[in-house]
Amino acid sequence: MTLALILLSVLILGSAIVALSLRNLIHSALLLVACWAGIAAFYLWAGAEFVAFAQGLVYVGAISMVVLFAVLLTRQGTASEPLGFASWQRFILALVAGGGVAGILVGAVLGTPLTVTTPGPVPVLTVKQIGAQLMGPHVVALLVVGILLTVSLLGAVVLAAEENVKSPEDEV
Amino acid sequence: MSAYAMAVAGSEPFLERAPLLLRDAFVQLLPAPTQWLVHHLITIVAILAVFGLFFAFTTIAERKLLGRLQNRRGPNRTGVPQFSILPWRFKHTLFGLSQPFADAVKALTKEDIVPAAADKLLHFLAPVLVVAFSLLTFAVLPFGRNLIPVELDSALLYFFAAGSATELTIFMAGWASRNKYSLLAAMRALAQVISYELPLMLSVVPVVLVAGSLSTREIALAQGGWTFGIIPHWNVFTPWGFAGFLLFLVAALAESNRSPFDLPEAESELVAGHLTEYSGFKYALFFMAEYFGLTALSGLGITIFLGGWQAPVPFLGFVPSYAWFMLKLVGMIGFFIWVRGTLLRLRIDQLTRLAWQFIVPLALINLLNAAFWSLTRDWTGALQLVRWVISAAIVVGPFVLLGRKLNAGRAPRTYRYATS
Amino acid sequence: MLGSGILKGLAVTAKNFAGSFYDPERMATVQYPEERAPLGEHYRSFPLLVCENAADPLGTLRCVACTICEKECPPQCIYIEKSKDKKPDATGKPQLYPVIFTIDTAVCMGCGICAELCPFDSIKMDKVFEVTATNRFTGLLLERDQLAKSNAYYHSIRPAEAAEVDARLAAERLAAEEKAKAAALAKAAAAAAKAAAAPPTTPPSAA
Amino acid sequence: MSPLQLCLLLSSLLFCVGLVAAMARSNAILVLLGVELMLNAANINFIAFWRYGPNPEAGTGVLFVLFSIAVAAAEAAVGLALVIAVYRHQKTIRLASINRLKG
Amino acid sequence: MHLPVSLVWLIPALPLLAAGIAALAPRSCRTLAAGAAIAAMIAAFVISCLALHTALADPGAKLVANFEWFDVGAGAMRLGWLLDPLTAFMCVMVTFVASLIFIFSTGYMKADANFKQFFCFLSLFAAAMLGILVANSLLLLFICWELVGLASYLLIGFWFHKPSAAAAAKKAFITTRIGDLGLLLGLLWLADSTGSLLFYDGGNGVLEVAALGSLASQVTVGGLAVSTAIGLLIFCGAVGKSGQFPLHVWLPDAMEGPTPVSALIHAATMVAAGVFLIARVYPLMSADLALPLVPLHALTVVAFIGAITALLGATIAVAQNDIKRVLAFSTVSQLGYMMLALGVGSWVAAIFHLLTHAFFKALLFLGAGSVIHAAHHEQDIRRLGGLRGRMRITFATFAIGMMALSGVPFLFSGFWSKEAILHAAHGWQVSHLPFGAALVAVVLTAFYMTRLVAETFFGTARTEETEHAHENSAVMTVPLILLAVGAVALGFLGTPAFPWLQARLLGEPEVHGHPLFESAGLMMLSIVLVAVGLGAGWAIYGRRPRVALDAVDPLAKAAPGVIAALGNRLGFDELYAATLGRLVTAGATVADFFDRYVWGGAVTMLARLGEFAGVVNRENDESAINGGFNVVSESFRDSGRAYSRAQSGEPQSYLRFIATGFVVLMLLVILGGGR
Repeated sequence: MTLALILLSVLILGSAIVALSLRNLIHSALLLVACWAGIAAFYLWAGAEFVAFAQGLVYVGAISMVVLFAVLLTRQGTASEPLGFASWQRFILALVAGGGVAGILVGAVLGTPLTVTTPGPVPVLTVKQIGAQLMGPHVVALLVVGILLTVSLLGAVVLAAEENVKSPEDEV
Repeated sequence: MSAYAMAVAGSEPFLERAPLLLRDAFVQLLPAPTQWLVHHLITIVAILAVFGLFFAFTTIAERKLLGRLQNRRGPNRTGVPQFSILPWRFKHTLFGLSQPFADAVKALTKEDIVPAAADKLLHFLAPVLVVAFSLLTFAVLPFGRNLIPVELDSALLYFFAAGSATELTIFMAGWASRNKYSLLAAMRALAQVISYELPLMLSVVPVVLVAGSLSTREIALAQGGWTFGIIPHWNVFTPWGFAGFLLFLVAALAESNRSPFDLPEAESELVAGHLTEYSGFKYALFFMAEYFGLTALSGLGITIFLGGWQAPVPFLGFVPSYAWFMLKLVGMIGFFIWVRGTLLRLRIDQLTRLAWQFIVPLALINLLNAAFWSLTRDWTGALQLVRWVISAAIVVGPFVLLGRKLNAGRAPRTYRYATS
Repeated sequence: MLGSGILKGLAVTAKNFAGSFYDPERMATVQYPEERAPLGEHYRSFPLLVCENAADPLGTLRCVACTICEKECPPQCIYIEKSKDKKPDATGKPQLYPVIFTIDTAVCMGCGICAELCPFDSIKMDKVFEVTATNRFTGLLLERDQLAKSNAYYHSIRPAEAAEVDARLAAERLAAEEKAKAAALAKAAAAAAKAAAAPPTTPPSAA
Repeated sequence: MSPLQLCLLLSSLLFCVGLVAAMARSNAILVLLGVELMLNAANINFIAFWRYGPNPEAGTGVLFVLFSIAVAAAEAAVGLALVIAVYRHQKTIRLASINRLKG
Repeated sequence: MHLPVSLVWLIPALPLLAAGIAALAPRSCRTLAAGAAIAAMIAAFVISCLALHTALADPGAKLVANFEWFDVGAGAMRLGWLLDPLTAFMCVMVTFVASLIFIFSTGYMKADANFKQFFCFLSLFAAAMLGILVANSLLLLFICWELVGLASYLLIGFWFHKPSAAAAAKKAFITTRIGDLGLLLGLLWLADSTGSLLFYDGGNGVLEVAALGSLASQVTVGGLAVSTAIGLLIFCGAVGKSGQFPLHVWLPDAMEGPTPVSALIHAATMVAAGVFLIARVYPLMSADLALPLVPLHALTVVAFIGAITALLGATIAVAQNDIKRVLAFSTVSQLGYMMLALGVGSWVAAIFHLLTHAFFKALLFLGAGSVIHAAHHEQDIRRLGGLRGRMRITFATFAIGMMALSGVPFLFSGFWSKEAILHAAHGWQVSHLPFGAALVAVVLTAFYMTRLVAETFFGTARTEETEHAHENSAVMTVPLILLAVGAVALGFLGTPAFPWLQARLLGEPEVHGHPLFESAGLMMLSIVLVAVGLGAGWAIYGRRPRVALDAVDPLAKAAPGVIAALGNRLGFDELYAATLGRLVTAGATVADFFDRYVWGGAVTMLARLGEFAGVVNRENDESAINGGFNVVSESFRDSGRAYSRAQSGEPQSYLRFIATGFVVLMLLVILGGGR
């Protein structure tokens, strides 16, 4: 069990790190998909089957597509503009800040005595139970999420849609 | 494993248990620690072998059937290869049934051309992944009463999650070719696949609503039984199920890029779209994945609308369930081929208009219909008739209205032919 | 209603499917090597050279190596070398003849211009379409002896056209013979006149 | 080390990877992806605590992750639409050059 | 046949459904939209009648049906429906009047391109009003209240292409919103101090004894009882919605909407909502009456505001020339009456007057609409005239409405309801000033209504359009006739001799009538006053009707200054623009100044300072010392840059700061607070 978790962690972290340091945006997007798939595998490992498949459907199926489309739609006209790190200085600053956060978090995790140390049997949460929970105590949140998704869908369409009105500059 | 235990207990006829018994007999021979692995490997191998062969014969069946639909005979020449070392000559051509193997040999021995500027890694990965992803979906289909590779509680969700992963490979193929036409075609294909994924899922949701489960096993089981001993309780024999099945068929056709929705490939117009830069075995892999996808979608359609592995009439119950499944699968594939031989390719604007103005609204209305159906579950007697009439009205009314609106100002068309 | 067209279409193809099994009339194709569809009257593949006598093809070629076809061939697939001497042709008239006459069928596009232009009705279009060879250079380069086909063969593939050509040639020959006979008669008369009277009264051309 | 701690370490490190990407990369899309990773790291935490928490029957962690995935989808859609809109006007998606509102 | 209280929601739901149908229907489905609206309204009327039947079976009972809306923390948000005689009478009135107005509208709006939207908005408006009536929760009431505001905004600005209509809609919306703020505050305060917003909840509601007692016993700022403070805040909402002084300014401007809208707003729905609200929460408003020591009773304020409004409205109405504006100010004045009645403790009289007023004011407005429609949208009474002969039905019904409003004795409903109010005001112990104001308003009311009728219907036609005016079709006249019947008949439900309505509203099982002449003195006084008003009006306007278009008004000739001021509505709009408007503008300016110069300046200054120091240093170095200190000056310049770079506009650097800040904070916690 633990070995599988470690392997998964290496896969997730490795693909995330490589993805976010590549210069080729398409490659990084595809690697991130691998990372998301790894996270889905982690959910499977933890016994959250439904969430794993939802993660697969949403991230691997939908968000990756949106990202890839966005990358293709915003490709720079000229290749002269560098797309890598804005500057080494900024990268180092970010690394220092991020490393600090990582240190704090890791220290906190390692330093906290956890009461639950022995893992119990994998809890069974059937789809029916999840559905009952969603429609019962969490129905307001479900409704709000529905509204949010509708609004964001409309918003995304409005934002990304071509404007038909041409500004005078464009015609020059 | 409850189904498995039941099968071993011998409450079912021998034929029904035969595959499991065969597997167990083999697994017993091996040392205990490897049994678990071998158990699963056998399942995988069985799926690969059965559906690999099924794919092979689907190609020849498609070619022969298309021929018949067009008053031709189709390929009927390729028989047994004539090796000179053999002492005798087998003269019969076997109706050309060995054509797929000849094709496979040809595809394997063809030169594999990779464009110089291509992204070599992705160009290689795309066909590999597309086959892998399309095979994933077979894991949750109940091929028979006891033949479910993986029993999942949320099997339908898994099916669509795995199915949507193939979109990535389309993109990879188009992008890795470093050919602007391939890329554009990949974008078109993606747009089509994504926009038909919505109606596909929406047409499945009513079944989930009525069956109250995402598990394919439960859904197939729920369709057992007969009314008056003759009409099976399949979902397709209810008004909403019939409508849902038709919507599912259309969406599945579009989702698997088959005629009349094959415009991303459009081999006669676009030199195969995003597969332009693929040749030889890689192309064959894409071809294979396409057929696997079609087979998996047909299997899903059978499971959720056509009663899964259930026999259509009670007195034929002795035929093993997996045989029924395969028969239905052959029927579905045959129907798809029939449609391909009949209908013309759509234009992209017609395709999207059909999706958004017709299929999606109808699927939503059908969802309401299913809700009505499951709310009125306890209506009996004359009320049962009322239930049917109302449900049928909810199907037919919107269909006629929306159909009229879809055709408004467009029909009848006038065609002009070249005069001879 | 929407969908009725689809159903009609499905019905048509279903009828095709069923009909193709018991109604051979429906079949659009034939089982080729065993059965062949008849070729049309004006079907043409590659050129051939007509000879008068099947027993001696090269000796009785109608071709006189005028090289009109060589000059007019659009893809330039004909190569001709004239002979140095003359041989009598079918009518007995001494003519040049081709020492080399090759057509590269890998290049030939079967336009039939050569056959149309030939003033001697020598080059005609064949109907053989199964031209295969194991060598793409020499195998498809047809020599004089491969090209020469008898008039009887020509009659067998294009009876109407061949009959017309034969009739025309026969007429021409007849005319030529009569002319020759007349010329012979005139010659004889002139000789007789010469013999009869020492100074000739009229030049022979006046006759 | 218990599996729970491993999970938490994984999520912390993943969070920091996302954070560094969001801080260091100049491309707006990658910054967004970094933010997505941070969200995912949070989800891992939810699942870990659901798995090893006192009463997993309630399923709160799972439900929270489901909502979080929905929100992430909305965020990605709107965020990338914004990126495309910005690109259309500025012809660049370098974050450093999109600073018109600079004080 | 009784209506279960749990089905009361059907009354507002039906018009809401009609609004939904109209909203979703294509633009061309005019008949569908109008038909749905009218059918829904008539169905709602039938259900209301059933509800009235149910309520009257046991007038004293408060039938409630409460339900949980959703869980909030430990408790639950609960809403509910209420059915008592007050609700039932109001529902019947609203649905009846609204049905007639809808039918009238099909004729009036026939030529309008946005016919469909109009019915959608009308239905929404009616639905929201009915929602107010059946709500058993101040929160639900507030939601519907705001919906009414929204619908009124849409309807007043229906002809939004006219700038004046758009402005009027905005004005109505914003003005009422000022009052609504008070209502919202009162609502929150109430929820905070009682933990519930339900009116009646089996002893736990806010209008029941337990809650009222605790509210009245607490004291807040200035020695006021909490109930008084909450009551006054709720009254703010009523002031806004019912067009009371000082928030009455929007009401006359609301005349920019189509006339049926004016009828609906002024007769049945929007303005009635305020009066209804106070009547509904009357137990809360009157909870402090028993306390002798408080400095102010909520109802006293209500009474004075009502009296001021009644007098003010009546005075201004005298000098208005727009037929609808006269009616609008008369509505302001009549609402003042109702508030006065509420304030002096006779809420039944207020509701009685509300009901009768709804009928005759709807009648007057629809009559005015009929006139306007016939005269090709001419609204100026100076340009009308002589319509008596051409529009007989309109004239007759309009005259009935006018007499009812003026309080012509005995036959007309207005007389009885006004009489009840005057009677109550007379008996009020606190002060007689409101009573006096009401008496003056009686004279003025009779006067301006006489003027209106005389100018509009008598004399000769003064313009071409008026010349060709003719009676309208049946869809417009039949509602007038029905309303006229109501305007006459309704009064007999509540005569002092047989006060059936009052008894039912109060929940008394039996009707205790008084002999008609028990308070004959007061009645005689009011009859005399009405006669004076009518006589004066007739003397000035009726006997010598206006002939010329530009003839000066006789009153204006007598006192030009006063009439001009009144015509200008006593300058309230200007006053508000000059004070409140300017205050807000000034506030915005100040805030802008601070933002731009003080805060922005400080930031820029810091950056500049650093930069400046660097520059000075460098100049100094280069000219004086040369070279060696360049490093120092560079560092100064860098510090300046660093200041300005902090405001880079780059989200990533901000993110970095956040991350660093997080690290530092955590370190502090771990190293310092952890131990």
